[in-house]
Amino acid sequence: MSKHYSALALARHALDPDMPWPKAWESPEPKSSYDVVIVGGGGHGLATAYYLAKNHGITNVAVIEKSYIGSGNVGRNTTLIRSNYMIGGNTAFFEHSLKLWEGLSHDLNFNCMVSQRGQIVLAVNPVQMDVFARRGNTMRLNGIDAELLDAGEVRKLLPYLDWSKDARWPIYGAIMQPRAGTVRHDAVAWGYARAASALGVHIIENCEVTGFVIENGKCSGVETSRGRINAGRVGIAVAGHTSHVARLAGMKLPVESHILQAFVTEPIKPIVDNVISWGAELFYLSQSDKGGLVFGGHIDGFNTYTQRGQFNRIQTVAECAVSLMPFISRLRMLRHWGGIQDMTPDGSPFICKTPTRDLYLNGGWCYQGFKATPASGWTFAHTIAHDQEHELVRDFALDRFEKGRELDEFGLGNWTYKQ
Amino acid sequence: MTSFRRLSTGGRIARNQPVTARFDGKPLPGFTGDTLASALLANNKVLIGRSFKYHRPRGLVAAGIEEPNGLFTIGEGARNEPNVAATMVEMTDGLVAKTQNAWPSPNFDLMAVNSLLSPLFQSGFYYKTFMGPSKGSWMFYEPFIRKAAGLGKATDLPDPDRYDMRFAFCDVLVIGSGPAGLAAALTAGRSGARVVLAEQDSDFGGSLLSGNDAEQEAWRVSCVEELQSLPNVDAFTRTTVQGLYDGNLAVLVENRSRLHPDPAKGQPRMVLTQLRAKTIVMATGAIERPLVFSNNDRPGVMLASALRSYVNRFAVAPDKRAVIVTNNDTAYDAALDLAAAGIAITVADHRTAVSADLLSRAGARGIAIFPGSGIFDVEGSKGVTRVKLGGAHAVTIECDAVGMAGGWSPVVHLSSHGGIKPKYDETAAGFVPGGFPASHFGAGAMMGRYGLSAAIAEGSNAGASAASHAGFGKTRPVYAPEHATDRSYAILPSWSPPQGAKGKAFVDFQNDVTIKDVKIAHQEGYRSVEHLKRYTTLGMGTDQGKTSNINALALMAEYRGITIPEAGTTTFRPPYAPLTMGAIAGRTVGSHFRPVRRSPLHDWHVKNGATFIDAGLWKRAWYYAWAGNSPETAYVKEMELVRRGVGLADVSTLGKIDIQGPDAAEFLNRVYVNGFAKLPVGKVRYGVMLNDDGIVLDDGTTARITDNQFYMTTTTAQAGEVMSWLEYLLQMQWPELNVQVASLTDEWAGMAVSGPKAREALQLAFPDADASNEGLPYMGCKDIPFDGVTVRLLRMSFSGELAYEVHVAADYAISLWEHILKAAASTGIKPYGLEALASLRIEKGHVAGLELDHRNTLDDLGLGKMAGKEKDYVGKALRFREDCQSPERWSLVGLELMEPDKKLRGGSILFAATDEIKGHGRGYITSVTWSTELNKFIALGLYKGGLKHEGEEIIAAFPLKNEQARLKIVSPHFIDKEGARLNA
Amino acid sequence: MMIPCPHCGDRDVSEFRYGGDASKQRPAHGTGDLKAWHDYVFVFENPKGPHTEYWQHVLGCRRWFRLARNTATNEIGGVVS
Amino acid sequence: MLERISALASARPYVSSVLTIAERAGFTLTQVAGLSPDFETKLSAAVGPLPGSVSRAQVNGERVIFRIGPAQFWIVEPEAGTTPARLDGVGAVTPLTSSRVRIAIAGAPAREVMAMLAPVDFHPAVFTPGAVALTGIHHTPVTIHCTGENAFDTYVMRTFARDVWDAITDAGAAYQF
Repeated sequence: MSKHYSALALARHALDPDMPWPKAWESPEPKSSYDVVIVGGGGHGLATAYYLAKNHGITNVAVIEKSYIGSGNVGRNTTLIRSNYMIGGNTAFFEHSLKLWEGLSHDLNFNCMVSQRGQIVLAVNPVQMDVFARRGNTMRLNGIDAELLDAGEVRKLLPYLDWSKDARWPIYGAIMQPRAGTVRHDAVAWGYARAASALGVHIIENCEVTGFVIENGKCSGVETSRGRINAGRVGIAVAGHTSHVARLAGMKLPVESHILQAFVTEPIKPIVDNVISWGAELFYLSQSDKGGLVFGGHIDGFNTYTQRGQFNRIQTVAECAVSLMPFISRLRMLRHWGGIQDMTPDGSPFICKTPTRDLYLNGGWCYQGFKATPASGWTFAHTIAHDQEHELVRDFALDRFEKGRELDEFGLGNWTYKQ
Repeated sequence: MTSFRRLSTGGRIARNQPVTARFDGKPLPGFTGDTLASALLANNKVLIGRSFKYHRPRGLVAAGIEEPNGLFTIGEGARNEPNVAATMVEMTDGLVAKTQNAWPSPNFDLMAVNSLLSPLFQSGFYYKTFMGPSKGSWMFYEPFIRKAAGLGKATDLPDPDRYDMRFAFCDVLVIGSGPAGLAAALTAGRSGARVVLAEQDSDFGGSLLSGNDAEQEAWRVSCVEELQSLPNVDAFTRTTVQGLYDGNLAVLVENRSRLHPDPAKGQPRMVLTQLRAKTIVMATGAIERPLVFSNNDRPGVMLASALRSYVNRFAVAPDKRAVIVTNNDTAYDAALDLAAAGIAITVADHRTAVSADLLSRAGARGIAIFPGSGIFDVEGSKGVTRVKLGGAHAVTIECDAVGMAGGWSPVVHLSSHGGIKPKYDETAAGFVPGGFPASHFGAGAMMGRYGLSAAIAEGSNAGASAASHAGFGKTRPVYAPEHATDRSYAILPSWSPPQGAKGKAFVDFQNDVTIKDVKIAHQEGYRSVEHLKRYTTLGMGTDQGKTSNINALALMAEYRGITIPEAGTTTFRPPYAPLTMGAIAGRTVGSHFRPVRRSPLHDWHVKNGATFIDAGLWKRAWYYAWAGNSPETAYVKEMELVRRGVGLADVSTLGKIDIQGPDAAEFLNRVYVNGFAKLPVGKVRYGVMLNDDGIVLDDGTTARITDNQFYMTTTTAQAGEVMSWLEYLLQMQWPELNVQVASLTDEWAGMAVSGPKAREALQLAFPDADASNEGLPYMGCKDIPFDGVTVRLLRMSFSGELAYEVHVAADYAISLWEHILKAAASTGIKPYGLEALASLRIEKGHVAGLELDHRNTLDDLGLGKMAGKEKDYVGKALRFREDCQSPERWSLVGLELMEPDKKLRGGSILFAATDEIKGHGRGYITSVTWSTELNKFIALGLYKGGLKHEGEEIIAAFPLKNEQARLKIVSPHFIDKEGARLNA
Repeated sequence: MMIPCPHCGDRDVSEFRYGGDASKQRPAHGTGDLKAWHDYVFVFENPKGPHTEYWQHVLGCRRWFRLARNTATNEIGGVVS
Repeated sequence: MLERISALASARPYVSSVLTIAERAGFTLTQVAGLSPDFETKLSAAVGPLPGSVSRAQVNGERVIFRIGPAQFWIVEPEAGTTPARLDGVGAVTPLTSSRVRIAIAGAPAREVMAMLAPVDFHPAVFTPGAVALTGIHHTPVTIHCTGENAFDTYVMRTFARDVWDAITDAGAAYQF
């Protein structure tokens, strides 16, 4: 039985078909007490547990998941990773995340298929090019790769876009981040779970947190559907349901739950090499390793917990797809699904302490939860281990709206439903 | 070797209408009424493709939409469409089909080497390898994996076809036209309700189309005829209900591909209907399940019901002998019909006891039955040659085909699109709807109630209930044909195959998922249904697991030692079947993608050589041919015209709002930070609005036309937002204010007459108007009659020059514009475009879109002093949040380029002279222009600490082009700080 | 989803503009209380269940109204005053 | 001297033997909105009976009245009409003649074409002559008025009119031959 994954191990198993692979992660019964309990077995929660164990030596940790691990947004996104952020509080955090992505498969000994195929964001007028230039310059000045492309250069890379005179918004140029790309999303949850489990973290599925044990302003555990679990510290990482879980701890947050739909076509042979985004309307597309074109657009635009979207949003996204890349018209959509995501008034997240001692919050990820996963786990683990926010997430504080320190990366204003 | 052949009689094919398709470059004959699948079988093309991962030879499995293997590329060139199930393609002349995922051909596929490596390719293998030797190694392996993956090849040419979208409404939507659906539609139709019947197949009848009973056929025909005679019933074939959405919105897609529609004649290839139905009857039937056994993917192994469809509907059958393996009674329908067509049939029945009735009927047809037996293995590399049975009768049978009858899975997809999970029904041995909202009904096999008379009775009831729910009480039921009987659909569950066979036993054909893969997923802990699917890719193919999901779930339940319902079910998401993207997008693509908004002067701009630029939805005149052909230089000429003479610009895109009522002044006083209560009639004022968060929302001007009437302008970009915001405040928050607002953006055209000679030009154009400083002072406004039309003159300036805006009803815009140009020709007046407009305002230090980006406070933009100290206004409280008042915020500065040989660019990052050039800097450049006044590049920007640093030399960095330049911070008012020109 | 415009009747959601949580009481015009405005502008109950919210029939009569909707099911409760 | 120029002056004409899609120019449009409780009484005195609901137009001779919002009406009449002069003191009066382009869609396939454009039930038993819908075509607000068995007037925003024209004629493309 090979615990370590490698080509060699795979060959050994191939030669001896009866040799079973070990379980990727153990499923122990919950203990009555842990040093740290993480509420939420999604990408962020599992990553937090892993880095608590790996970076801080805190291995007496439980991750408590209501359903199965990875059942939330880590398995319901368009798998993009990038670090093209220009607002002070964001840039370093997301670049740290991208750097962690780059070494993740090795670090976890689990191939997450980190594919740095480059993201190309298309501009539809010169004003947009100036806005992109600011972004790209900021990235370069922070040691992040970025390139401006003119229309001719874009056309060479993406000849199948609508370059005709019929195009509603002609393509004017683009900004590219070559190191951006995609990751096999489910593998992230599984990889972190397996690696954390190997370090002693307990992963407890089918266990719902029903309350927090809070006395004298201090949190000392959680009530669950499988009984009380005491904890030295508790971290919440339940994007999509943050308001609900925070309410159990007596908090009301600058968060609304919105549905973001995603789409995949039938598998076809490789045709789209890069991640492509459009400046006319929010639209982004890439081709998975399996061959499907994976794409998405805006949130539906009103808060909901139903994981099903409205058809007019589906149309909007299909119109974008066909108008930008007319060949897509003849391909067929296999599935569309919705993820419930936390939307905040400025489009930026929270990784911070809360008014309750020993209770920590990770949420409010808006569109960017997936790409943030490694850095989120890394910094949240630090924040919990040291009872102090990691310097990369200084600006992801809950009180930023009170202080007038919004992190509005795209300048969309304080509407959750427009961010 | 002949395995399948066309029978000389029978079937629903039109033998008098032969058609020929082209298949892999060669003619493929068939008849109208054939599908590509039936034509392939009729021509003995049994091996028709290679599997996804192992490149194993594959044949057709099904006769309907659930087909996992028979995927082809249909059409060629720009009309190339990959991965189309042959079972859903109607044979026509001119049809072109190609095999895919095999090289050089399905018969001899070099990629079949993968099959030898199959032990390596077990589920999850790629998560365990391709990681070395270095961090980025995946990038080396990935292209090979990508090339191997994917099914067919897409074209990268634009789709030439047209897709229509329409809206429709009905009282009762019936989905599916099998016995239950026909009964439901007819019962509902007889009530007078507006009924839509949607059938995905090319004809009505569902399972009846695969039968061969004359009485049932007569019943079907009479139902269809009556339905077609009812004016209140719309019945559609080739129309798939792809999804149900909130509010009973059903999305129907009709496929007209077989007609080879001509887009130039407005003929759509597909029509998507957004149907709002008051009530919905689902009569979507059931899909047969395969059985899992060694080499169950050999070409020629198919569903028993598919064999029955092929023989009865298409007159295509196995050449001599077929083996049918079953765990239930329904297989005998196929067995009897095949035997009736002269095919020798052997039935291997998992059950030890078979009913006497079946035994005697089978015996009469010479069918050999082996009870207590199943299939141990299937032999034959490119088609079935032999079957080895296991169990009670371990015999070997030479045969051409195998039919699998593993029980039935109700088609519950649509019932769960609304969020209600299906539930497992032991009797039906499958998942049935977990419930319905009040307006939804189910009938027939999709409810897990099989059998003809039951389906018809239930359909009739459902139709009546649905009509009644929609308000139509009276109807007549539909009765089953006299001899309809109900066969038992009970199965003997036996999910695992017999032990010992060496071949792969497939659970999901399309994605090459075997029973071993399910085992591995279980071993490794990927045990929840979603983990199983995601880890093995089971059910993720184009067939979305229509044939595989239950078997996989049952196997996992078996390994875990729990029941199937405990193991769970997967969520069914739309679309029901692969849905063409073009059909969803409809006509809203290409130039129709989003509406173009055109100024009332647009046609003039076109005729007079304007180059246009997109600004939101607007097409705006960017610069004019008289000034040159390059956007880099033309605007400079146009700026010079305005600074030295007079220019005319189209400003019709500004938002314009009529505000009337006794409280109009109070209203404006609340929404603007500066005072409007005391604005005199005949005066205009610049105003700024904040959002509730204290951040700048928009700026603009408002003129007081009468005591109770104001004329507001907004920025072009925010016009819609501001209008909605004003309506919101009035309707929802301030009902005490008696004010009415109306958008005038489309009613009024606006043109700016700007430059030192503006007054002269205006006077020439409107000789009767007093344009003197006294008659129309700076920030004055008045309406004048001109040629019987009201013209509104507003003396205000965006450019900093002496300027007027002339507003007129849009119908007269071109005429008035031409009049001004002609009447004032002696001043040298010419048009100037958006680039010059935007550049002139930079010289004057006016903020615009790039500065009004929802991130800046009044003080950031140097407008803090405008706000009334005593008065209340929207956003006042949050304007004074701690950080919003910080003196270190990035705020508006003017910038002059100090190095004349360099160029200044928007989006440059600003640094102090002594800073290291890295990080986020101290600000950035928002807008840049060449200044004709200063003869150098100037810019507006935001800089930490703002004008505290006036006079300092700083650095603009543009690393994307490896550029740096020295700048000086100056007042953003580059010209005429005292406003002498404005007041001239 | 169909939204019941109090003026035009049931219409497709695509004709409307969403306007956010309507259960929050806007502080009186001129109130300088920073905390009250902060909570009003930035903090949300965000219930999974009944919710009252603003909509405007922007491709219709342009009327704003308050709508009751269940965020767990998208079931429409109707217009509330 | 000043002349009115249509927003559709450069639009491609639509020609079909079964379907008319054509601009119907030559009207004035006045919006009047209430500023007092007796607004509707005063308005009615000036222009005649008012439509009871948003979904029906009131035709008073050559004058067509639409209820387009809460206490808001549109009054459409031929260019020579006298309405604006009668509205003094009735409410907030806003001339909107230039702001809308009126496009007539008429003929046997008219209902099918309308159904391709707006999410409204155009069934002949539902959207009968006199019916009105305030809705959207091609993402822009429109007012649709059923003027006959298979005839509709559609009031579209002037600045979008050219593109909405293209969308409407494109929907009717199949009838051009």
